Parts: sequence; C-alpha cells; structure tokens
Amino acid sequence: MMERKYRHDATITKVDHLDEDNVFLTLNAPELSELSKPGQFVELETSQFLNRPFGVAICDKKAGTVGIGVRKVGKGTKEIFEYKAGDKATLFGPFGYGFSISEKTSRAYVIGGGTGIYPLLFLLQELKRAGIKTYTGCGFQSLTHALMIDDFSHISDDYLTACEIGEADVSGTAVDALAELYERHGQSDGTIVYACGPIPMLKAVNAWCEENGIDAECSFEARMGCGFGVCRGCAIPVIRDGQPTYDRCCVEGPVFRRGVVDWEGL
Amino acid sequence: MMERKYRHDATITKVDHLDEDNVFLTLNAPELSELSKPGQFVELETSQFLNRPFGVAICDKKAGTVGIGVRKVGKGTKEIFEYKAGDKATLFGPFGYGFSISEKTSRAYVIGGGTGIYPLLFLLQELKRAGIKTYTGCGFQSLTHALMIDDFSHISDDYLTACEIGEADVSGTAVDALAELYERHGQSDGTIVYACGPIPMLKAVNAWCEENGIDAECSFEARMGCGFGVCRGCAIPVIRDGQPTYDRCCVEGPVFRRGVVDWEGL
Amino acid sequence: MSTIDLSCRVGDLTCKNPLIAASGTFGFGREMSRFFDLGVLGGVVSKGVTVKERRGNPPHRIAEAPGGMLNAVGLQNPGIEKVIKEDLPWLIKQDTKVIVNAAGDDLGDYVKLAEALNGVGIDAIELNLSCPNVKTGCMAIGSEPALIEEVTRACKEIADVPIWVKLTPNVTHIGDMAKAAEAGGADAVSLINTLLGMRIDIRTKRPVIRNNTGGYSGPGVFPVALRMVHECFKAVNIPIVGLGGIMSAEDVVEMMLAGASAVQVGTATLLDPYTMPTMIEALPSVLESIGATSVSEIVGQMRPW
Amino acid sequence: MSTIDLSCRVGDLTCKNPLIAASGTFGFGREMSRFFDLGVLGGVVSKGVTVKERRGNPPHRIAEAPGGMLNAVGLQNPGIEKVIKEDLPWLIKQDTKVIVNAAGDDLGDYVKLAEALNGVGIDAIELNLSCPNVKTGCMAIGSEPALIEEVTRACKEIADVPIWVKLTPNVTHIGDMAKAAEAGGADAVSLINTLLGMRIDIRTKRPVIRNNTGGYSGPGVFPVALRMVHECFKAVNIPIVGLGGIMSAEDVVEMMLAGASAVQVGTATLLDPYTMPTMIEALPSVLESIGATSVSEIVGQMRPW
Ligand SMILES: Cc1cc2nc3c(=O)[nH]c(=O)nc-3n(C[C@H](O)[C@H](O)[C@H](O)COP(=O)(O)OP(=O)(O)OC[C@H]3O[C@@H](n4cnc5c(N)ncnc54)[C@H](O)[C@@H]3O)c2cc1C
Ligand SMILES: Cc1cc2nc3c(=O)[nH]c(=O)nc-3n(C[C@H](O)[C@H](O)[C@H](O)COP(=O)(O)OP(=O)(O)OC[C@H]3O[C@@H](n4cnc5c(N)ncnc54)[C@H](O)[C@@H]3O)c2cc1C
Ligand SMILES: Cc1cc2nc3c(=O)[nH]c(=O)nc-3n(C[C@H](O)[C@H](O)[C@H](O)COP(=O)(O)O)c2cc1C
Ligand SMILES: Cc1cc2nc3c(=O)[nH]c(=O)nc-3n(C[C@H](O)[C@H](O)[C@H](O)COP(=O)(O)O)c2cc1C
Ligand code: FES
Ligand code: FES
Repeated sequence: MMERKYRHDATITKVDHLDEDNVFLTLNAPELSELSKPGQFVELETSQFLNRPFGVAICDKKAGTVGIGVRKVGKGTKEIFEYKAGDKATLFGPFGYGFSISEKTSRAYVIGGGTGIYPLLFLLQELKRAGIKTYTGCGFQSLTHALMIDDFSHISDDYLTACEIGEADVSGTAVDALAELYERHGQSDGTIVYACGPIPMLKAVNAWCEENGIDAECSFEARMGCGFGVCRGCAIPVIRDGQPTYDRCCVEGPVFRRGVVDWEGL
Repeated sequence: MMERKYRHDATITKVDHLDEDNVFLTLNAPELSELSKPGQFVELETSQFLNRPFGVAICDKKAGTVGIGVRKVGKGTKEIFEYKAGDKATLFGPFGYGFSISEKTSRAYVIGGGTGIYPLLFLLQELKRAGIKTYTGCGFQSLTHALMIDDFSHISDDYLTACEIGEADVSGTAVDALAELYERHGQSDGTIVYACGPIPMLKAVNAWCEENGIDAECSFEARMGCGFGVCRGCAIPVIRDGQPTYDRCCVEGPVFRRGVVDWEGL
Repeated sequence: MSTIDLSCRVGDLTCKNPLIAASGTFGFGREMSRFFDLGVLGGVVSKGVTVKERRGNPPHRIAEAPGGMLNAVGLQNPGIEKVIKEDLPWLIKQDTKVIVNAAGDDLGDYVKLAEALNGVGIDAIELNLSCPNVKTGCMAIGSEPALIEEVTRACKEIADVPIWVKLTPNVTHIGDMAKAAEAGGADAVSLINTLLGMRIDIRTKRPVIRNNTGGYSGPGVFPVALRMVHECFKAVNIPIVGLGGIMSAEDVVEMMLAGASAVQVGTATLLDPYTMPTMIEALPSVLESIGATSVSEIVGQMRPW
Repeated sequence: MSTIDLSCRVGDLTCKNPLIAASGTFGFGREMSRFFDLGVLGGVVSKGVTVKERRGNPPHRIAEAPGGMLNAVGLQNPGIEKVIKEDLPWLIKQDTKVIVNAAGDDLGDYVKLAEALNGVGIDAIELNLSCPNVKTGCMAIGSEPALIEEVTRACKEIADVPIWVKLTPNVTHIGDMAKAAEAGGADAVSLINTLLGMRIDIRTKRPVIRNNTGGYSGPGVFPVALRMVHECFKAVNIPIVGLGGIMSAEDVVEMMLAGASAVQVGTATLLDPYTMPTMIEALPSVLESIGATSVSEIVGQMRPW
C-alpha cells in the first residue's frame, strides 16, 4: 500500500476544556508534528460531511504531538468538544502557507482575537526559539471569554489582554492592545505584526499598520472544500498584478501579507 | 414534552461474541422488556440511514432487559458487532405481530435456521412458562456455525442440532430435525410448528406441515422502511379473500400462519 | 410557555402549525396514533389513493442510500371506495387537517377521485402528478405543463375542497410546472416528490429494488428541494407546501424561508415515529433564536444575494 | 499479486484503470502530486477551462449538506492560453490520460477552446455543457438537445482528440441529451455534473452560497447518477463515463454495472486526497468477490428485473 504522508490516524492524548465553549486537544501524531510550521492548519475528520480546518496551536516535535484549540460554534465543533482522551482522530495536513519568520525580524507584535489566538501560540514558540522579541495582545469580548492568558503571558516578552467589556489590561479591542504595546516598545528595522482573528479585527490591524507604516501578516479563515488547493472553494480576495482576483486560503494562505489582500473586497 | 413509549434510549449491559460473526447484546430497556412478546422485533438505530430490525431474543421483565442476537452481514450489523458494554443504543419497538400461544396448544415444534434461531429463545421461554412441551430443532451450515446449543437444549424438552456438513444430532436441514423430533414425539390436538429462518427453510417447513397436516406459524424477514406499518416497504405475498396481495411484514407479520402466505409468490 | 404563533395558512386552509405528514410515510394515520395524538399535527396527507385497489410492486420495495432511501411501493392501497369507507372516517375525526393524495393513470382517474371525495369531509386533495414508481400517469403527467394544467382544471371544477398539486423534481424547469398548476386553478403546489434513482446489488448484479428504479427521499434531497421550492416561490402566486428531506425544526425554518407556507415531513418519520412532534416542540425556540415571533412571518423571507 | 485486469477503454482511449479524477476537484493535478504519483490513475480531467481568465464567484463558494456539498466556484481559471502554457505541459508528462474540461458561453467559445487544444498532446476534451454556476452557456446549452448536438458537432470537426460531452442531471430526459451528443459525433458522454441546489443560513436569512444556488455533489447524488448512467446506457451506443457520489471501490463497480465504461471521482477527493489510490487498491478484491476477472467485463452487466 502506498504511503500516506499527509494523513494521520492520531490518538487524542489530552483534552483540556478551557471554558464552556473551548477545548484544547493534544494529539499524538508524530509525522504531523514533524511537518508543521506556525500558521499552517490541519483538516480534522468528523461525522459531518466536510473536514474541519484548525490552525496548529502547539507542536512538540520531540513528543510527536500537536495541539489544536477548538471553539464550539456548530455541528462539527460540537462533536469535537465531546472528544475524550484515548479517542482516535483522523487528520490531514499540515496544509497552507504559514507565518514567515525572517532573519531580519527583530521584534514581533502578535495580535489575536477570539479563536484566532490558538495558532499564535505555536508562532510565539518559534519566534522565541529564533530569539525574536514578542509583544502579544489578545482581544476578547470580556474577561470571562479570555483564554490561555497564562500561556500567552508566559511565552511573550510583553502581553496584554484587551476586553471591550469589564476590567482588563486594556479596555478596548486587540488593536488597542497593539497600540499600547507599540507605545511601550516602538519599532525598529524588521518590525512586523502577526495577526489572526475575525475579519473586522484584521481590517483594523491593517488600518493601524497602514497608518504606522508597518508590515503585517494576517491569517484568514474561509470555508474550505479540500484544504489542499484543488477545489477553489476557499476564495480570499487579493490584488495580483494590480487586478482583483481570488487566492486560495488553503494554499496561498491562510497567512497573507497585508499588501496583497483586497481589503475592500473582503 | 410528550411521552415516547415506543422509543427506548437503552444502555448495553452485556456483549457476548458468540463467534466471529455473531454477537448477543443485552440491553437495559425496562419499558421495552415490559411490552415485548415473543416474535416481535425492535428497530435499532445505527449510523446507517434506516434502522435495523432484530427479533427480541430474550426478555427479562424483572431485570428490565432485553437481548438480541445479531449476525454480521452488512454495514449496519458490522457496526453493531463493535458495540461495547456501556454503550448507548436507541431502539424503537416492540413492533409486529408475534407468535401466538394458544390455550389449546399442547406441544410445540420449534424450528430455526441461521439467525432465525434468536427470536425462538424468547418464544421457548414463554412456551415453557405456559407449560407447553417444546421440541426444538435448529439447522446450521456446519457444527462450527452452530449457535447457542446449550441455551436451546437447556430450555427445550428435546433438542436437536442439524447440520448439512459434519457430525451433528441430525445430518441434514432443520426440517430433517423436525421430522426426527416428530418421529419421537408425534402429535396430538393442539400441536403447532413455530419456525423462523431463511425463506428456503420456511418453504420446506410449510411443505412438511402440509404433508403432515399440522399448522405452523412462520416468522419472515423483509426490508423495512419504518417497522410500524406506514410505508408499505416490507411486502410479504399473502392470499387474502382468495386474492394474492401483500401484507406488511412489520404489522400483519413478521409471524404469519402458514395458510395465509402466498408460498408461490415468495 | 412560548408565545410564538405557529399557525399557518395554505390558501384558505389554516393549520395549527406548519408540520403536515407527507403522503406514503404516514399510512392513513391510524398506525401513527399509537405513538401520539394526531391532533398535535398541522395536517396529515394520506397514502396515495387510486380509483381501484392496487396491490403495489413486488418486493424488494426499499433500498438504502447514503443520506436517504429509495422506494418503489407502487401505490399499494385499497382503492378510493374502501378508503372513504374504512380509513377516512377515523382520520377526519382527528383534530388535524386531512388531505387526500390522489393518484391516477389519466385525466379520467383524477376526475373520478375528486368526485368521489366530494362531501366526505376532508380539507384538501393533493393531486399526485409525480409518483415515479408506476408505469402510467403520475410523473408522466407531472412533467408536461399542458397535462398538469388540464388535470388541475378538471379536478378544480368538480372538487368541493382546495386542490393542491404535487410536483415531481425530475424536470428541467420546475417553475413552469408550478405555473401550469396555477393556470389550472390549483390552490397550492406541494413539492418535491422523490428523485428518480437506482441502486444495484453488486453481488447479484440486480437492481436492489424489484421495480429497477425507485424514488429517492431523505436528507440527501433537501438542497434540491429547497432550491425548487424557491424557484416556484418566484414563479407563482399560489402558496407552496415544501418537502423533501426535512429532518429537524431548523430544516422546517429553512424551507419556509425559501418560500414554503407549510411543510411536509416524509422519510424522517420512518426513522423515528416521534419526529414530527419533536420538530413541533423545537420549532418555537428555533424561531425565537432568529428573532421571529410567528411562523407565518418568515415565509419567503430569504434575502437572495 | 492479483491477476485482475483493471484496464478499460473509453472509445479509442485505453486507461490503465477506470478511475479518472473529475473536473474541479483535482485542480490541474499538480497540487495532488504531493500526495501520490498521478501515474496510478486511469486519467485526470482538468478544472473547467474558459477562453478568457475567470475570477470566479465571490465567497462563500461552498456549503455543506447531509451526504454532500454545494459549490459555486464559478469556473475560476487562468484562461486557455495560460493553462496550455503553464499547467498542461506538466500534467501531460504524468503517466496518465489527460482530459481537458472546456467550458464556454456559446458555440464560439467551445470552438475556440477545441482549436486551441489541437496539438497540445492531451488525450481528450470534455465539453462542459453542464456547469450550473455560471450565468450563460454550460447548463443552458446542456438542457437543449439541439444545442448539445450543434456544439458537439462543431468541436468534433475541429478537434484532433476524442470529444466527451459532460451532461447535466437537471433535465427531464437525460437519455435525450445523450442521444443529442451521440448525434453530434461525441466519442463519449460523461455524467453527472452537479444537481442544482440551495442552502439558507437561517440566522442571516441569506443563501449560504453567495451565488444563491450551487451544484450539489457527493454520495447524496449517487442514486440519481446511477439511474441516469443506466438510462444513457440504454439510449446510446457510445461509451459512458459515470460519476456522481462515488466514494468507494464498491461504488465504482456499481456504476460500471449500470453501464459506465470508466468512472470519475470528484467530491470524494476533497474529503481525503488519497481516496482514488485507496479505491484502486481495493478494486481487484471487490471484483474478485463478485467473480469478475477484469474490470471491463462488468460494464453494463446489471440484469434488470
Ligand atoms: C485556516 C483555518 C484555521 C482555523 N483555525 C481554527 C482554530 O484554531 N480554532 C477554531 O476554533 N477554529 C478555527 N477555524 C474555524 C473552524 O474551522 C470553524 O469554526 C469550524 O469549521 C466550524 O465547524 P462547525 O461544524 O462547528 O460549524 P458549522 O457552521 O456547522 O459548519 C458549516 C460549514 O461551514 C464551515 N465553517 C464554519 N465556520 C467557519 C470558519 N470560521 N472558517 C471556516 N469555515 C467555517 C465549516 O467548516 C463547515 O464546512 C479555522 C478556520 C480556518 C479556515
Ligand atoms: C422482523 C425481522 C427480524 C430480524 N431478526 C434478526 C435477528 O434476530 N438477528 C439477526 O441477526 N438478524 C435479524 N434480522 C435481519 C437483520 O435485520 C439484517 O441482517 C440487517 O438489517 C442487516 O443490516 P446490515 O446493515 O448489516 O446489512 P446491509 O445489507 O448493509 O443492509 C442494507 C439494507 O437491507 C436491509 N436488510 C439486509 N438484510 C436483511 C434481512 N435479512 N432482513 C431484512 N432487511 C435486511 C437492511 O436493514 C438495510 O436496510 C431480522 C429482520 C427482520 C425483518
Ligand atoms: C415509502 C414512501 C412512499 C411514498 N408514497 C407516496 C405516495 O403515495 N404519494 C405521494 O405523493 N408521495 C409519496 N411519497 C413521497 C413523499 O411524500 C415525499 O414527497 C418524498 O419522500 C420527499 O420527502 P421526504 O424526503 O421528507 O420523504 C412516498 C415516499 C416514501 C419514502
Ligand atoms: C468544487 C467543485 C468544482 C467543480 N468544478 C467543475 C468544473 O470545473 N467542470 C465540471 O465539468 N464539473 C465540475 N464539478 C463537478 C464534478 O466534476 C462532478 O461532476 C460532480 O461533482 C459530481 O461528482 P462527485 O459527486 O464525485 O463530486 C465540480 C465539482 C465540485 C465539487
Ligand atoms: S479549500 Fe479547496 S482549494 Fe482551498
Ligand atoms: S416497514 Fe414500513 S410498513 Fe412495514
């Protein structure tokens, strides 16, 4: 039988229910963890028809495990929420063009909102390994919705939680946290913003970067058919050669340089 | 919320793998066991589209349990074969017109073939309770295919296993066992044959009964849509008012008096 | 508890809720009454009835498919006379609307059925111009606009109750079929009947269904049904009764947003006899969750892009 | 190990096995080559190609349904020139048959595409007369026998490779469409393309797909596809390439028994990129289990009742 390098019949080794709607799964999948880079995603099989995409949130190549954070929003994620340690799970991946970590990068602002924070954990891990200073801001609806504060503040050189409701480090959005962090740490050559979260957040990040002349890499979500580039289901509006067109979220993305994205077209 | 008397969210309390293809499940389902009569069946939910019909094979009203014997033949039964004690199962039923146990019945010949033997266990239990003598013959391909010999010989007043291949009590079919038992125990007023098994066996039982002038009740199988009489999917050819027509296996059956069955039309 | 108004109207007919049992998966209702009081339903459509008794097709009549099933029952029923004498009197006594599904080989049959049903006390007749499992009539009529119009008009002239026309999805332009029914004076169209399908037993090399082909129903047909309901909603002004693959209260809402004034539930009942009460119980909270205060206000409220 | 002959013929074209990747779910093949060597496949049909580059429809382009999915990609592709320059040279080098799916707005488009593909080194052209997700051409042509015949004949006169005509299932009489293709000189017909469907997000009251409607594919369409393949098998003498909801080697066999000389696999690849190799690995033992010694001997061997 032919080798199936991108198919992983994994075992769930750990299930952490972060709150009523969020679960963090650790999966034993050595080849997957070997191949994964920050910003890439996996496609998880459920009893629903299409597989479900999730960013790789933790990757321990030594242990041969990956972690994904999942928020319960619909039928597929509801099912995933019920997984127990010991259950089997089939995943495909890793897929997609992840975050790029350049030699020139000196400091990174890492901005997340909602479930967008999960894949940033893996990114932060790799940025740290590369010796890059990281300033992280995560935005949530309220403090009760905030997730993994300890993990993020522990791995970042500076970390702020932003909430629109209630008391937090910053009262406002993730972009307000970004502004506050920028206030504190400024920029130098090779400063970059990494962002992952809902479209309105990404738009605001883009506007802020525009204003401050900083480059950004933004991770997008799109409904996916395949996850590996053959169906063209996952269109993200971009500008290529001056023309508006659609890139594939699963191949050219999910991470896009902010300059190529057709922000109006979104 | 409205009561759902014929729906049972049961727990599987015991799983006995009888051989490589046959499993006997005991389910905790008090209302179902309360309602069930021999010859009736349940519809079991699986991940397949339609529910799967199985005869009630054991019914312990005190313990609140029922048992079903399942042979692995296709996708649904393959899934059932993997059930473990503690798993949940949804069943509907009991449905259908079962075996009738008349006051006048003095002795019963109980004939089964293949998976047709399972529902006969429950019948034998009730016949015994009614003080009726039971002479049981079960037919299998070979002795290695024989099932539950101990249970049947224990509950019957006389029991014979018939196999076409290899050494058994009777070498031949279930009908040969019937002939041998009849040889031994004869008939009197109120003798009846109860039969459950594949069509060729039922046809042979019918022919034998015809010859010997004995009545029989035969339990049939048919592909079912609903199991409770509304879809007319489960047609069994019968003669009503001298005309050939189709009865519902799930309502007028699965047990039919041999006289109403359109044996030619089968 | 809930203040959501579930009542709905199909033309002049008012149902207590939009859930009507579809034809062929509810018998004549009596078998279902052991499960629940039929009074909880918006309505019941009878099994297809023909002028004369029909024995139906030989078995197998049923096959499975992913997301659905095929059937070729072949309209087994005792004939209109017996149905009127033995089945309808009981059904009419239930506190729900009663619609009789009428199937024929030709115009004459449909007229006879409509005539016979006059004065019986039912609430509507559903002309089955769409059964794919019989050799003549039904689907053959239902894929020709001129025939649809002719049969509808003839029945409309005779019947003392509203006429619904049940359409087949096995056509190129479903809107044209609905228009033909409207032109013939139909009070409503109901759709979809089953998609024509087939399955083969690879071992025996025989079609699983004795009739060779069968009608495909269940959740697998839902997207097609929804699209067709919306096409008809745009094409005609008479109300639409939507069906095909409805499995949940959410599906009911989706079908009504597409333009259905009421819905029918078929195959779902076969999988769980309590399905319709379950949907009715769940409907208010689904409506609440989308900000609706009544079921009738959502009809056709889908906003196309 | 196994001695089962998997090779099959579609007219003059011989494929090493009957599994051909369907159009639109395999890109131009290159993305799939990281999963396996395309040489294991019987053939690959390219994504639909148009004369000019197409941007495709805005998102969402995908919706889910029980037993399947809806898509309205809208034929996003770089246009025939670029495809010939950048995509086909690589694909042609693979050890498999290459079929280009050609889609146009009108007769002129199809002719231009056929012309452009002359001498390129592909093995066949599949005329997409069936895409439901674009405003003009395709499905509009594919539901009119006269247009099917006209387009087929025009392409046949020009092309230097066999012409397959891909049919839409959204018609009343599929056999008539196949006959029209045959009359136009088609070397084969392939079917089915997607069933036209819709889904609504009940919360936003918007169609889930930005295009409002989409093409329904996956196991939920299999019974319809199978029935239509058999109808065409009875209607025409040219070979049939069967597709629609094939998910397993058993489905391949069922489709071929119904009359398909080869099959295509679409949606199944999206769920598992290794699906086609898995089916090819399983096919010999499935064939053995039904007593066949070659795949070609089972074509059309279904025995109707
Ligand atoms: C590249 C990528 C990375 C992602 N990473 C994460 C993550 O790390 N953690 C997390 O919780 N979620 C993540 N998501 C979102 C996640 O895929 C969806 O929440 C999930 O698919 C919803 O499935 P469902 O069955 O619960 O929802 P349903 O609404 O029932 O799903 C219906 C359909 O819509 C699709 N869908 C619904 N929401 C989304 C969405 N936001 N993005 C894409 N498709 C969607 C589903 O996949 C399915 O096809 C990511 C999405 C993408 C594209
Ligand atoms: C009244 C009744 C009582 C039964 N009692 C028993 C029992 O006690 N033990 C037991 O092992 N089996 C019993 N059967 C047979 C059992 O229902 C089938 O073996 C089972 O449905 C096969 O399901 P599958 O998914 O494994 O097979 P598949 O072949 O994959 O099923 C395909 C379809 O065919 C139907 N089907 C297949 N075989 C049969 C069959 N023999 N009878 C009816 N429908 C069938 C399935 O229900 C399903 O709808 C009984 C059947 C009936 C009608
Ligand atoms: C077993 C069965 C029998 C049916 N009999 C009839 C019938 O007699 N008359 C009719 O108009 N439709 C009949 N139908 C079609 C259904 O009423 C309905 O139109 C179709 O099944 C689609 O709806 P569903 O997916 O909810 O079942 C039958 C369907 C099934 C499954
Ligand atoms: C995402 C997607 C894109 C498709 N694009 C095309 C296309 O460009 N040309 C075409 O002829 N068919 C196209 N199809 C239809 C498939 O080739 C196939 O006919 C259909 O999906 C049924 O087969 P399946 O159920 O195996 O997918 C597309 C299907 C899907 C799901
Ligand atoms: S999801 Fe299929 S191309 Fe991106
Ligand atoms: S299975 Fe539906 S009537 Fe018997």
